[in-house]
Amino acid sequence: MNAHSTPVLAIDSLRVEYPLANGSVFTAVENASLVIQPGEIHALVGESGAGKTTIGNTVMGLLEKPGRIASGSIRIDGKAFDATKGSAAGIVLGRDVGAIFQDPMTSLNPLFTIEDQLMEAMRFHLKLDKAAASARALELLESVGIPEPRRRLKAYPHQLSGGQRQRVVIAAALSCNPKLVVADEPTTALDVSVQSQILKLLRDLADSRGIGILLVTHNMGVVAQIADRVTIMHRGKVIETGSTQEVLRHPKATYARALIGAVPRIDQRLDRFPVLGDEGKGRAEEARAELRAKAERQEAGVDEAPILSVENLCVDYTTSGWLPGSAGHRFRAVDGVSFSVRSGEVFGLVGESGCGKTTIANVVSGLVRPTAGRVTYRGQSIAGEGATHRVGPLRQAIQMIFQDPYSSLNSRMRIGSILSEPILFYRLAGSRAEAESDVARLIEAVGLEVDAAQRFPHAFSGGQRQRLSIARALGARPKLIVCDEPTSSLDVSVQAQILNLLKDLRDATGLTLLLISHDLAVVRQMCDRVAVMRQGQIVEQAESETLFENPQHPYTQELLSLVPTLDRIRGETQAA
Amino acid sequence: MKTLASTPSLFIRLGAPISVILAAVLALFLVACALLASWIAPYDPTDLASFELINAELPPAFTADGDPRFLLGTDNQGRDLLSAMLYGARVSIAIGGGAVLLAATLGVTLGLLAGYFGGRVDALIMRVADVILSFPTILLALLVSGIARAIFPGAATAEWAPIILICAIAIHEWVQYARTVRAATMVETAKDYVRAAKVIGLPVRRIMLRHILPNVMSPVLVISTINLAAAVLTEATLSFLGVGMPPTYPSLGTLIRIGNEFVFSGIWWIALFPALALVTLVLAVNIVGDWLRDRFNPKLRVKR
Amino acid sequence: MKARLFASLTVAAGALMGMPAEAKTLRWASPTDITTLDPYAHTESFTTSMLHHVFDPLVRRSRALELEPALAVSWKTVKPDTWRFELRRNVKFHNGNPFTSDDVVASINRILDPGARARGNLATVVKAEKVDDFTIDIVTKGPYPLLLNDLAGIYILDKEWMEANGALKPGNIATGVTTAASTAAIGTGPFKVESYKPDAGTTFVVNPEWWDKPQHNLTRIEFKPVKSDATRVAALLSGELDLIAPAPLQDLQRISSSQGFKVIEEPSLRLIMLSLNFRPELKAMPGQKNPLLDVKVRQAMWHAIDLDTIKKRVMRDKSRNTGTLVAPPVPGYAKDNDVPLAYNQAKAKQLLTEAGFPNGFKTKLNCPNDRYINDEQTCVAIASMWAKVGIQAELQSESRATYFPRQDRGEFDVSMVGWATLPPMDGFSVLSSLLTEQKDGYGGSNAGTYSNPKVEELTRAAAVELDEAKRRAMLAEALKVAWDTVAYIPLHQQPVAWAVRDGVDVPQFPDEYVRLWFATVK
Amino acid sequence: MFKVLLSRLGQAALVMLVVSAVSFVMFRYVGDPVATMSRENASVEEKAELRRSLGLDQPLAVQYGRFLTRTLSGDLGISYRNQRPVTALIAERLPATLELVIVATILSLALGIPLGVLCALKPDGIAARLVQAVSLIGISTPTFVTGIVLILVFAVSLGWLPSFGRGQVVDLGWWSTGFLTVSGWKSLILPGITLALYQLTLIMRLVRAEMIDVLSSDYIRFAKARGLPTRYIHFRLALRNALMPVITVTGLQIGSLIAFAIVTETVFQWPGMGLLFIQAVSFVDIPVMAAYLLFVGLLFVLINTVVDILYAVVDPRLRARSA
Repeated sequence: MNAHSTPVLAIDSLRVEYPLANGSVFTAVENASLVIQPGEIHALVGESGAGKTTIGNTVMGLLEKPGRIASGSIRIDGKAFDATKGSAAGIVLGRDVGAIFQDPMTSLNPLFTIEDQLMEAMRFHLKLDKAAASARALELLESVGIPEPRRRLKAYPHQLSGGQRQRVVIAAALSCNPKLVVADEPTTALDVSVQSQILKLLRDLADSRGIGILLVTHNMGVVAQIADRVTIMHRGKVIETGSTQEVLRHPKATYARALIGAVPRIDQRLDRFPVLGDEGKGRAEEARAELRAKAERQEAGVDEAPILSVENLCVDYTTSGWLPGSAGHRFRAVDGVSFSVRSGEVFGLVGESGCGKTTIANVVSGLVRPTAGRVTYRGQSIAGEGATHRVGPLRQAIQMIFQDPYSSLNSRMRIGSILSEPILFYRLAGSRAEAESDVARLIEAVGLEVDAAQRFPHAFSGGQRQRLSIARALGARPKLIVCDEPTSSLDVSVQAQILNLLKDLRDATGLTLLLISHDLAVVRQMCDRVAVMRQGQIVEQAESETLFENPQHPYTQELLSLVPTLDRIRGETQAA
Repeated sequence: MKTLASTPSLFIRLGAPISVILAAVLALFLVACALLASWIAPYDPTDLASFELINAELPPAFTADGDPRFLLGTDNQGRDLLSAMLYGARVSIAIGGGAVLLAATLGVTLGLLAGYFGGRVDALIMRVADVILSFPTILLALLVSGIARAIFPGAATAEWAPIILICAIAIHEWVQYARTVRAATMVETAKDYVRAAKVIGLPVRRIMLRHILPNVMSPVLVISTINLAAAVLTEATLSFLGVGMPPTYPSLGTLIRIGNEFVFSGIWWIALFPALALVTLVLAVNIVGDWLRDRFNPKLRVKR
Repeated sequence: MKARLFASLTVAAGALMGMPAEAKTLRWASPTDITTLDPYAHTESFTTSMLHHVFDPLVRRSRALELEPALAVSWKTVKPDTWRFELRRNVKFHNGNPFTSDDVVASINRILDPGARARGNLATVVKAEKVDDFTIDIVTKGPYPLLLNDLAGIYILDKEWMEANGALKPGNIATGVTTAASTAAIGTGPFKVESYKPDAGTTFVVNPEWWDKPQHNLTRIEFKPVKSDATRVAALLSGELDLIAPAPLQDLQRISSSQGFKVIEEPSLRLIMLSLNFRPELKAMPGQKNPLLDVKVRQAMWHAIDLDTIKKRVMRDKSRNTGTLVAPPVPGYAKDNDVPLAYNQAKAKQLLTEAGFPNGFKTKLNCPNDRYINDEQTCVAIASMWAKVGIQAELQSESRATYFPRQDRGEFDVSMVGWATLPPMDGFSVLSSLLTEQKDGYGGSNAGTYSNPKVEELTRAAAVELDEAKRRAMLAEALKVAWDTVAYIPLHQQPVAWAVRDGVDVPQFPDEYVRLWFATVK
Repeated sequence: MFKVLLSRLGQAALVMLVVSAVSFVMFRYVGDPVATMSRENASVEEKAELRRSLGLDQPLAVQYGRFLTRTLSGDLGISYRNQRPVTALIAERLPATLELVIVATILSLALGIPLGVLCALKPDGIAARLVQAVSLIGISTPTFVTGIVLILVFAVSLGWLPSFGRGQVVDLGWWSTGFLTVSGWKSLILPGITLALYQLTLIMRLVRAEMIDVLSSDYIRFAKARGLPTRYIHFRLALRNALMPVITVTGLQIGSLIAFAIVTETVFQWPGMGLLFIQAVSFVDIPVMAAYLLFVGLLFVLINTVVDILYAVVDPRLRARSA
């Protein structure tokens, strides 16, 4: 790397504003500066609302009205760039700046072939004729590692897998030999294994072609794996900037420290996540104790007999044709899965998307009926063979919390009604007043203020909603809670709080948790025992520590090696 | 009345442009006038004893030959045109509103069932909807009223015609509700709050009515506004074609049909005023509906 | 296919270039269409008048509406019940076939068929017999004074053509029987049918070989049914039509004040009246005594109608108020009978009180909305006037298509009837159809079941009375009884109002027939 | 492709089955044929005989079966009012309506697409606002009022165009066309505009909505990020995506227009199927009503099938799924 060459991107004191309908102004980015040298990957990280995407869009010339640049400058390859117009003297967007978007499923036009979409930029920017453009398109596909590139040229986007589409998007970004590529969350929509390939590809491009890459992401692991330098943003402001190693290992700013501390580690298990601020301990603990007293528990402590046992579970999905008799397509989502959960433990189910883990959660909580096998709760069949219609205490015993905090609360109901619904339905309170006081206890137990009951869900942030979702599940006084990806749509600092809350609740009330997650680090931090799933089957099942320290199955090993984590930081691994 | 008065402020809160607020006020004013016809109309045009043939075809009061008793003149029967229009608007709005209500009730119910249960229930309801959709509103409405008249001679009377018109219009309109609500219900059913309700074990009825229904209502309201305008137009068209309201109990469409016979005779007001009233009413409702659609259709909202 | 296309294009080109210089085309419109081309399959007077352009009867109406020889040149009664007709020679049908007595016999047999809808138009005829090629005998049920009147409406068809096309049996629009004659008309008349498209239009071209000397100068008639009054007037004013018949009353003022157009009008033979229900109960008040059975009630209803205002406002002063059931030119008319009961609300209320209905009563009032001039409007006006004396009339108006069958089935209390005594143009038809009980072929349109022994007696006597003066006296007497007993409430005599562009000369007739063989176009 | 087509055909068959059942029920039960067809004073025996000869004493399924066979062989009965076979009547009226609908469709597409694009690209421009306002007035004005106004202005006051009918038509085989004469074209203008106005607004609004939607999609943003010229993005990329649903809607609308023509044909006395139908309704001419229903159903199903196939041809996603 030549430190004295012209930086491909230099942002200086950038301020981006959105005038609001009521006349005030929302500042999305304030006084942001950063510099990217050729061949350098510069990560822009932060939680949602940090302003990182706004910077990405501004550099791509996609800052949309009424957004405007209030002050500051952007220079691309040393030339001043007018982001509102999307132009700069001597700089052509698309030729000198390439773009990679988050979701490869939607960034390609479904009506045109891959070849069409690769060629158009070259024909406009490089004035290539059709044959030359086509030849170059083929070359590009080869260079991004798409198998059978000649055939893929004539394909339409929908005929490619997600990873292949993202490679096509990268190829399109590279088509005119850009100096700078802006990659906005390029791997967020992808599975771990594909993610790792795409990240390698990006690293190669930077190294071999000397392209500067602005990598916008929220994933610290990704940053650690490929970035040279990193800038941490929070609420539109740059918090800290520096080399990846320096920032990740020794963050100076408080926020940066908290943020990095909140990232679950895969290499070691911590008791709690370090989080910023106080979590309303006092009141919450009292409330939890009260809850625990109310739930008439038969026995305390970890019970050796399994509370839940899944035996040979199979689930088929059929897409039925609309005419009677026309056999639909059959798909086996879960294929002979057996495991058991002991009372009081946290059991983890982990796997990539589509492996069947959510289906199992649905079967356990009674949302889906199994095709074969059965599920028993304390020896009583609750799904599959011998299962009766689940009513009363059996229903009550197993509750669930969900992935998306924005859709898991009915936006047309007040929090009070949402939380009291299970209480009233299961007749856990003698009167409405008693139900109301129970609701108040629940709200306190998850660390919120009691007046939340009067409000509607939209008044709460994602993390708060997830707390309320947990409160609702607790309201039924369950013995087992199925947690389906409870933190995967949350920012990392919020995730840490929610995971802490779950741990605290488990400790306080002796709950059993079945945790479904794709995130190995989260599983390691939370679970006592873990089962790894692939394509509807469990490939490995073990005590958590055993599994992470000494994985037996090659798939588990592969997964563990691919996950980008903070403990493997670029530069360090090379050094080590 | 309270809701009527508070609606404009609601629109202001929703950030509606001034034209939409004006249209909403105008629409409410027209609807209020029509609903209050029996109090504010100078005469009762449905009372046959109240008008004199001798007063027929008097021009509006503001013209040279006008009679001050009749602000907008009289029709060919000597009815006060303003009164006839107020009552006519009431009939039109009642039929339009009735049709929308019936269609919405039917469509929302079927849409909820289809969307929630899926499978055969869904297939059955949606196939019926497809068949109905194969025929445009106006044709189905004509068929229904035509058949009703053929098998039931009383179908054209003032008591029965509105009911038949309501059914004739609603038989097509419910499909749109059913489809929209079905799609929305499918989306909502897959959402976690419904899964949560299922995990609690709430009965299906309660899940559908308490949880899903309120969440699928905003498109229903938007459709209803636009459909109200459409239903009023359909009623007017049917009346114009002569299978709508009888002349003794005219709707705006019937008035235009009657007036149309006189447009070349220099008796322009019988057709013009009802036509203006109809277009104004429908336009005002459409402006509001159009804005609501843009407002509540996330597809059309400008993304940040 | 190519050849056909070419041929069509040639035709099109011809059409574009227009007709030869001497061509005189009359384009006109009326609200109704020709129902069928089979003259025996229907009883509609409009269709009858249209088909008269194509067919000739044995005797026809002159320009003065007198009966005059047509396909028959002379006639005499050989016996009281047998008439002998001498037929015209050298007459050819449109297809070139010669006209002979065989055609007449086949035609009369065809209408005598029980399946013929128009069977009633020749009710008294028993049979027709060929005497020689140009002489025939017609036998009636007994002495029958109106045979010639009846025959004026019976058109003669070509026997060979009917045989060749299987049309010897008549069609019937009521039963849906159709034959080749339903869509093809081969007659001897002044015009030939060039094309017939229901609801789209019918085109006639002149028959150059017509046996009579034409009084018209037309080469072509283009007829289009245009139901909407407004459209018809617009088409006339914009020059797309030469004649509209009828012209809407409300537009006459505007048309006559427009440059280049004029309105022609005269009173029609058609009288509009209200038929009353004489059954024991009214449909509107089941289970109660029918108030209409009391003559005072009927008189009250008559007194309550302000005929002058209806004439002035609804009929735009174009109608004539009437008190009797036949129009002045028709045999049987008597000026003494023609006195409507005066408009008098107080009198009406008093009569109702006397009859025991001080607060009035409820009845139904049914009207067509597409048959008579401003029919619906007239009914609304009457309902409004009755309401002022306490008679609550529930008005229902509907299309003629459903109205008349329901009227025939006796489903109405008070309903509108129009009667023009056509085709015989004689007051006897009022007696035989409207005033007599339904038996022996009488009382066919007596929907309200009016019955009076004196009228029954007079009707039967008049039917066989060959002395014209005596016969007319009988008719007048019967109509006097009808007036006294308020058998019907007569309203007015309809006007015939047409509108033409300048240069078109069309004579008008009180029977509302359009006779374009008297028309000239400049 | 095969699968799409097959399921389409299945659905089409279903629709036609339902429609034919409705039309059979109308035929059979609305307006008792015996009451309509027998003479007023027919005896009980005569009526029974007529009932037998019409086959009305047979089981319902048999009657329906016969109705289907009759219908499939093209025999739809005789019109009560016109005394002609209904099939012939419809064949006679079809060209008039189709020509009107074709003109209206072309007019509405030719104007609706550009206007819709205009409104989507410059949503705040004066032209777009004007077009939007006019289109709102357009959909708020009933067709018959538009028609009457057009007649008043262009036929009566100005005398430029005819107020009713088809003008001079030329027979090409059984098809009578107004496209070959000046008066035919003149006659088409006013009813064509009247009918098109309704559809024009619809297409315009659809194009606008789709275009706005497509313009905010990721692949258009991606295209912008690649620096492609705006004109190219709007008209070559976005328009193509935005027009996909227009195909479906236009197809559906052709069906609607045929029925919607009822009003236009009434106002302009246009001798098409709509006029035939409205007259049948007021005359309770059940065979014509039933046949019209069947016919519109068939037409709709045909159009829909064609549209679906077309869609499958145009949209690579569907093309691939069926391949």
